Amino acid sequence: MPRKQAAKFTVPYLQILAPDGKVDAKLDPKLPDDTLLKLYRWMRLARALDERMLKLQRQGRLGTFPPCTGQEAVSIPAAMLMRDGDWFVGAFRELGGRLVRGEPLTATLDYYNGWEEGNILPDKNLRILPTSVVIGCQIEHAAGLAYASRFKGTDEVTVAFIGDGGTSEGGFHEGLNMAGVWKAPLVTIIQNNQWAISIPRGAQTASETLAQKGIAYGMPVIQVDGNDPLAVWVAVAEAMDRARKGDGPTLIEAVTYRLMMHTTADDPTKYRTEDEEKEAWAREPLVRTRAYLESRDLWDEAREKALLDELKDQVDQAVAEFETPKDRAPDEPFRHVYGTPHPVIEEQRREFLANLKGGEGRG
Amino acid sequence: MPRKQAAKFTVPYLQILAPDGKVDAKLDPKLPDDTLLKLYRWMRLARALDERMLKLQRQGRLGTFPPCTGQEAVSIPAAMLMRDGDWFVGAFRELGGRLVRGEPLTATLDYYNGWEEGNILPDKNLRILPTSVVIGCQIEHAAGLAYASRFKGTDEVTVAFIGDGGTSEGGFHEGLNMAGVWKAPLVTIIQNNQWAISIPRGAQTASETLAQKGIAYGMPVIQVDGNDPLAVWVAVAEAMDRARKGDGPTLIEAVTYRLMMHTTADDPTKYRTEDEEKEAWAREPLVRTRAYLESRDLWDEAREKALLDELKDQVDQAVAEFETPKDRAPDEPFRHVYGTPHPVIEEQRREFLANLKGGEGRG
Amino acid sequence: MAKLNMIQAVNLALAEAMTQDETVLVMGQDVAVDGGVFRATEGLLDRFGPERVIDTPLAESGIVGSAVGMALAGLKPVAEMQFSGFSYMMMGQFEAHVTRLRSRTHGQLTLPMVIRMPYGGGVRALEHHSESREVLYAHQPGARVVIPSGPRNARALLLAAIDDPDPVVFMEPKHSYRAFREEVPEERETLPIGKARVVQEGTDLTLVSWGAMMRPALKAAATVEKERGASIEIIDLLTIAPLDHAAIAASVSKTGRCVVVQEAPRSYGPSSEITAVINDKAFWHLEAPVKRITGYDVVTPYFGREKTYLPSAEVVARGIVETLDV
Amino acid sequence: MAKLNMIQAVNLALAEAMTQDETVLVMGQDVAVDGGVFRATEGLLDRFGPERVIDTPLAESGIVGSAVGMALAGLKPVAEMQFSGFSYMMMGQFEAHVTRLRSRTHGQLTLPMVIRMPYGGGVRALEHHSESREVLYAHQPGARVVIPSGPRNARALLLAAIDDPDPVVFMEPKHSYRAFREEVPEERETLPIGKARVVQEGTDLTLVSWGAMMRPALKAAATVEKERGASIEIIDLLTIAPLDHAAIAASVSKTGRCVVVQEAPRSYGPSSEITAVINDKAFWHLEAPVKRITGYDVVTPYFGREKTYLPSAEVVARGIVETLDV
Ligand SMILES: Cc1ncc(C[n+]2csc(CCOP(=O)(O)OP(=O)(O)O)c2C)c(N)n1
Ligand SMILES: Cc1ncc(C[n+]2csc(CCOP(=O)(O)OP(=O)(O)O)c2C)c(N)n1
Ligand SMILES: [Mg+2]
Ligand SMILES: [Mg+2]
Repeated sequence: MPRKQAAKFTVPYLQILAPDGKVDAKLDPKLPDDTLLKLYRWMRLARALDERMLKLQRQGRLGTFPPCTGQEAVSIPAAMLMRDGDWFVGAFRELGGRLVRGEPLTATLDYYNGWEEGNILPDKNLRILPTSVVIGCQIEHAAGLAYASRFKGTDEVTVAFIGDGGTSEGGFHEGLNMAGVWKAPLVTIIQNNQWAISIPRGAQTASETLAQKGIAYGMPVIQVDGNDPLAVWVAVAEAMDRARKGDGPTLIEAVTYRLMMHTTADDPTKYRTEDEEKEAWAREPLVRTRAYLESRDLWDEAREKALLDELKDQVDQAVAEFETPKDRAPDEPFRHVYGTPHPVIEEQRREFLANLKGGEGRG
Repeated sequence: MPRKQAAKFTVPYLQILAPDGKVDAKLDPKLPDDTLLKLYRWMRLARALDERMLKLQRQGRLGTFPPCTGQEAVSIPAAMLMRDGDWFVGAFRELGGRLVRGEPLTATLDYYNGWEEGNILPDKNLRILPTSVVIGCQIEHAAGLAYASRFKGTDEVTVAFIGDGGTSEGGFHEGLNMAGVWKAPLVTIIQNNQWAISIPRGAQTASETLAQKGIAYGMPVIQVDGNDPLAVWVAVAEAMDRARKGDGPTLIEAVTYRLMMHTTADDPTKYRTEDEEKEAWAREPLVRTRAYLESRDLWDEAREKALLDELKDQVDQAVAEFETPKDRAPDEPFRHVYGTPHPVIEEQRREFLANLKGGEGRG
Repeated sequence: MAKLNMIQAVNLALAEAMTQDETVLVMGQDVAVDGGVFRATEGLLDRFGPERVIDTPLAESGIVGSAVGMALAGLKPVAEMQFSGFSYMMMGQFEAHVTRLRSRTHGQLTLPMVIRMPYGGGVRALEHHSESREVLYAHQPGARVVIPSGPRNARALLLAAIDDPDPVVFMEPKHSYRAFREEVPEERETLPIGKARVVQEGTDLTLVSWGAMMRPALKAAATVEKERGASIEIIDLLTIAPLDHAAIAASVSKTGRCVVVQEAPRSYGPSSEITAVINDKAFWHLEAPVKRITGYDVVTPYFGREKTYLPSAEVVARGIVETLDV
Repeated sequence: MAKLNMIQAVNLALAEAMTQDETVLVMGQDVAVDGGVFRATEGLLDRFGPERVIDTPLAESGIVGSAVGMALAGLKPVAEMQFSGFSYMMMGQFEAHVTRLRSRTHGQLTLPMVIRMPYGGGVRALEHHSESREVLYAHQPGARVVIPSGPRNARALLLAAIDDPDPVVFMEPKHSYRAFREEVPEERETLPIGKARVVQEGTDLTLVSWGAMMRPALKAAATVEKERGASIEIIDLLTIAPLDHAAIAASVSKTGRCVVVQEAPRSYGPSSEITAVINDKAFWHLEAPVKRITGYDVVTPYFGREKTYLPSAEVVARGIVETLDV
């Protein structure tokens, strides 16, 4: 039967830098040399820290953490595009972006070793929200942050991240719907790394792309190769532009891959094949970025080695600092229940301290 | 920049019977006469009960309730298409559909007069879920019901309803996403009546249509004129077919209008104009359905009058039965906390009964 | 001085706070154009505009979650849950973020925000519109739970809640919205959060309650005083988390007897906590067991059976007499 | 007889229930292919297939809400919340439907379903993986809350929970998952839901606990018995809602003294309810105030400070001694 159309939509796809390092000349944003060099440096740093953390964890020197290896090309370009005053709202697999925004390496280490101190930034104005372990909540926060930026008449942008699994949560839906209604300056990036612990992308949702979920909120959407930092760069830059101009939110799906285990407590051999992982390694972002730099004569083996040495030093130093014994008050939690003291909390603090002294039990 | 397409979508629109009663001959499903007559009768009955309930409420003989006037063409065709064994999962504005499925008029009256007894069906196998006052939850129930039907190897279908406002809730999202993944036999109908209490459709979401929200879950979608029972009929029949064949869920947006107040506690003059309401009355479903019947020589003024008289009797009788004093045990709630007795509840029940006797306080 | 009912007092406090502080926003379902389903936010849209009085989509978690974002950005959102019965949709945000951001960052990030919600029974409403579940919020460290009992303290406490550096759940007993009027002073008045109020001093028994139950409690006390010449000390908790242990302990230490009146189901309800606090801090003064007069551990009945479910002045009076007679 | 740890016992009960009854389903995040992040559902997919062992999308409300639908359709879903810390996302479904469908329809519709969730601290986990918030479920009439303390009772109670005609929240103390092994009989064994267990009889003091805290409680009791020759009666609640008043009252009426050990924050915690029950039903037998040894009213600290936060056997022992010395 012939029917009318109420609406129609397309989901564009963007890849600029192919896995082999070949660039699509027509799409190449032609970033300045120093930008590209910085980009690569950040990616290498995130990788180096991630690898070190895995070692530390295996040696019992760090708690459980979710490795980010393979996803450097998503949060790093996005963070590099951000300005002072913008809000960075991560899920928990944006190590690179956090570093770019100014989170100290030691904070990351502290956080994953069970210390709230890891959430304290050298400067509150860095505007990096602490990790939202509870998935989905951060998108609602991001909508509110973006509302506030618009409310204050600034051109600040909020950049939020969520995983492919996270798109199934109600919070993703409620937050993005509000951002849509508010035309809030929000750029939301789905890190589609194909897995939510053991649940593959295909079992998470029946939608052909994750980008198209933005159609539900009336916002522009795009799917990009998330292992291609140039594609991410271009898509995020466009979305930010729109947001800063008051044209509202964008949803970006970055297609990437979680090359390591979900967290160090996870064993991916239970649910995926080595072949799949091997294929994914062939598409990982660092190799192609380096190839691109080399094709632009910006990089060679010697520079690579120098960089790796330098980053190793940087990570060594952070680990050393992290492992230097600190004098951390055991009763800290009692100081931060409320901003003003209350007798019930004070009484319990005294009890806590007495218990601490009274025996090893609470010590 | 030339970009590839990852996916593309259209949202079809269907109207068969125009507000003036003209039918689009190419699209007309040519329903049998008796089906059409039943359809009209159900619509008239729902309208009659709705109007009576409003009077009763205004006279203090009924509690707060949400009138359904104007939305008869949505739930009634859907319910008529349902078979034994199918599940009817309403929000709270599906009076007509409930009646079609077999909910007694007295149950509706009891329910809105503060009695759980109104949720008890003459036969549990009618498979009408009680009203879900908490918006969004019912879509998750529906996904589970539909899963169960598939699990059991039946061709049962679940038909669920939600309002335009309800589409903003996380439950809508989580339920539909699961139904999509499960290819569950679920037909979800959004009654887009333009308002969620005082919030207009445009302030609820930035999406151009509500139907397109189904794109997020990879399911077929369609927008229909929800004041056109033929369009609803055709869209629901197609969706049910798909569901029964194992081809998964569908999302239907039925565009209609809430002609009355949100509930009897609401005053719509605070937020919308009389002009808007007047225009909406010109599109309401009963008039056009009658016109269509007349054009098919199935109806005339005499038959109309006879029907109205008959329905008045039916409603009168239900109201009389509803208002006949019943002996309802005050301690009923204590019997249904659990299916097996527990001393704590029994002890409190004795206390309750003693308090009842002890004074008017609990009586 | 004006005689206001509680809904007017709430409205007044919101308007005052918004006038004083441009970062205060009001948000929720139907709070703007409609003025709120109970009219708590009536007139605010006209005075403060749609950027500060926000009609949101139908999404409780989104409302609270986005309010968290706004508060992080330096605004002071006052978010309304249309009824407490729908507030559980935001429990994830509440537990994970509202209560935690200060502690998580050792005070670097804070959330000055208020979540208002009408709660409790007695208005012949539909299902889910009549529950008392204050414990679900009170048990969670990091937020405060405030419950006014009348127009004057509602206004003073709501202003204090908006001033507070931390999240406050402000539960409004909807049965009291239009039940009575009180003089509400013209000048700004606040009450300290975390402090109970001794409504009336007495020596024979301590009667503790909060919210809408203060009315039957007061009525019962008056009856028993008249009939028995007993001297009853009455405490209105006003804040239920954190609880004012000192006020409860001091009073029960003096009177030796205590009756607590609560609308919520009995088990794991606030009166259990109050009993435990008395056990801790006034045990040796007790001359009778603490008497809990409460809703029952049943699913809140629809309004056809509501009246028999809610504690009445008569039942409270009998409880007081029983406790005096021990 | 096999020596199993608690996670194996849970796994055994699930397999047994699924074998006996084809309507039993297991669903949740990572429960199928992965076998559960704690391996509670290991092997079930292979034995019972993907229609009965369902890897769901990441959506707690959707999991519980769709389980409600399945239960309405005559199936018996056992839904897993990966950690209790994420279960609050489904509080709306829980309050509005899980606890109410029976009451709403006077028993015409019922929900035989189980919601399993690991809870509690002690495993050096990330934020939100260590809380004890059993009260949020226990305060809501209409569902039962069961908390096993060891492999054998975990298996017996989980089987009983699946048999139960009503929804059961089954909270598994994750610290005990692999902490110790017990003989678990080969034949099917259930324990009645709603009944506490007297682990050990005694005359001088009643020690009440549940879940993971049973371990420090037992250790403390042994220490004090040895050091002081005291005779301690120990109660393992096993079900916390509805609570076994009779068992608590009988014991405290005999001993006159009581210590309750709880991991949750103190205020509005289970030990407050237990204290209130004792106040109601054993007041005249009390020779000392009930002592609550609990987590503190602070946001659960990250694992760097976790050990100092959790009640230890030493602190429990001191509490017992103090209470004996009153
Ligand atoms: C609300 C909520 N439910 C469950 C979890 C447990 N959990 C942690 S990570 C994870 C999978 C997340 O998948 P995805 O969103 O794709 O992010 P990724 O881990 O791949 O980066 C789950 C289920 C959680 N943290 N929050
Ligand atoms: C979770 C939840 N939040 C809020 C409410 C209060 N409420 C009842 S109806 C309604 C508006 C519903 O709008 P819509 O979904 O469009 O349905 P309609 O009333 O138009 O049929 C609201 C906000 C509710 N019932 N449930
Ligand atoms: Mg993922
Ligand atoms: Mg509507």
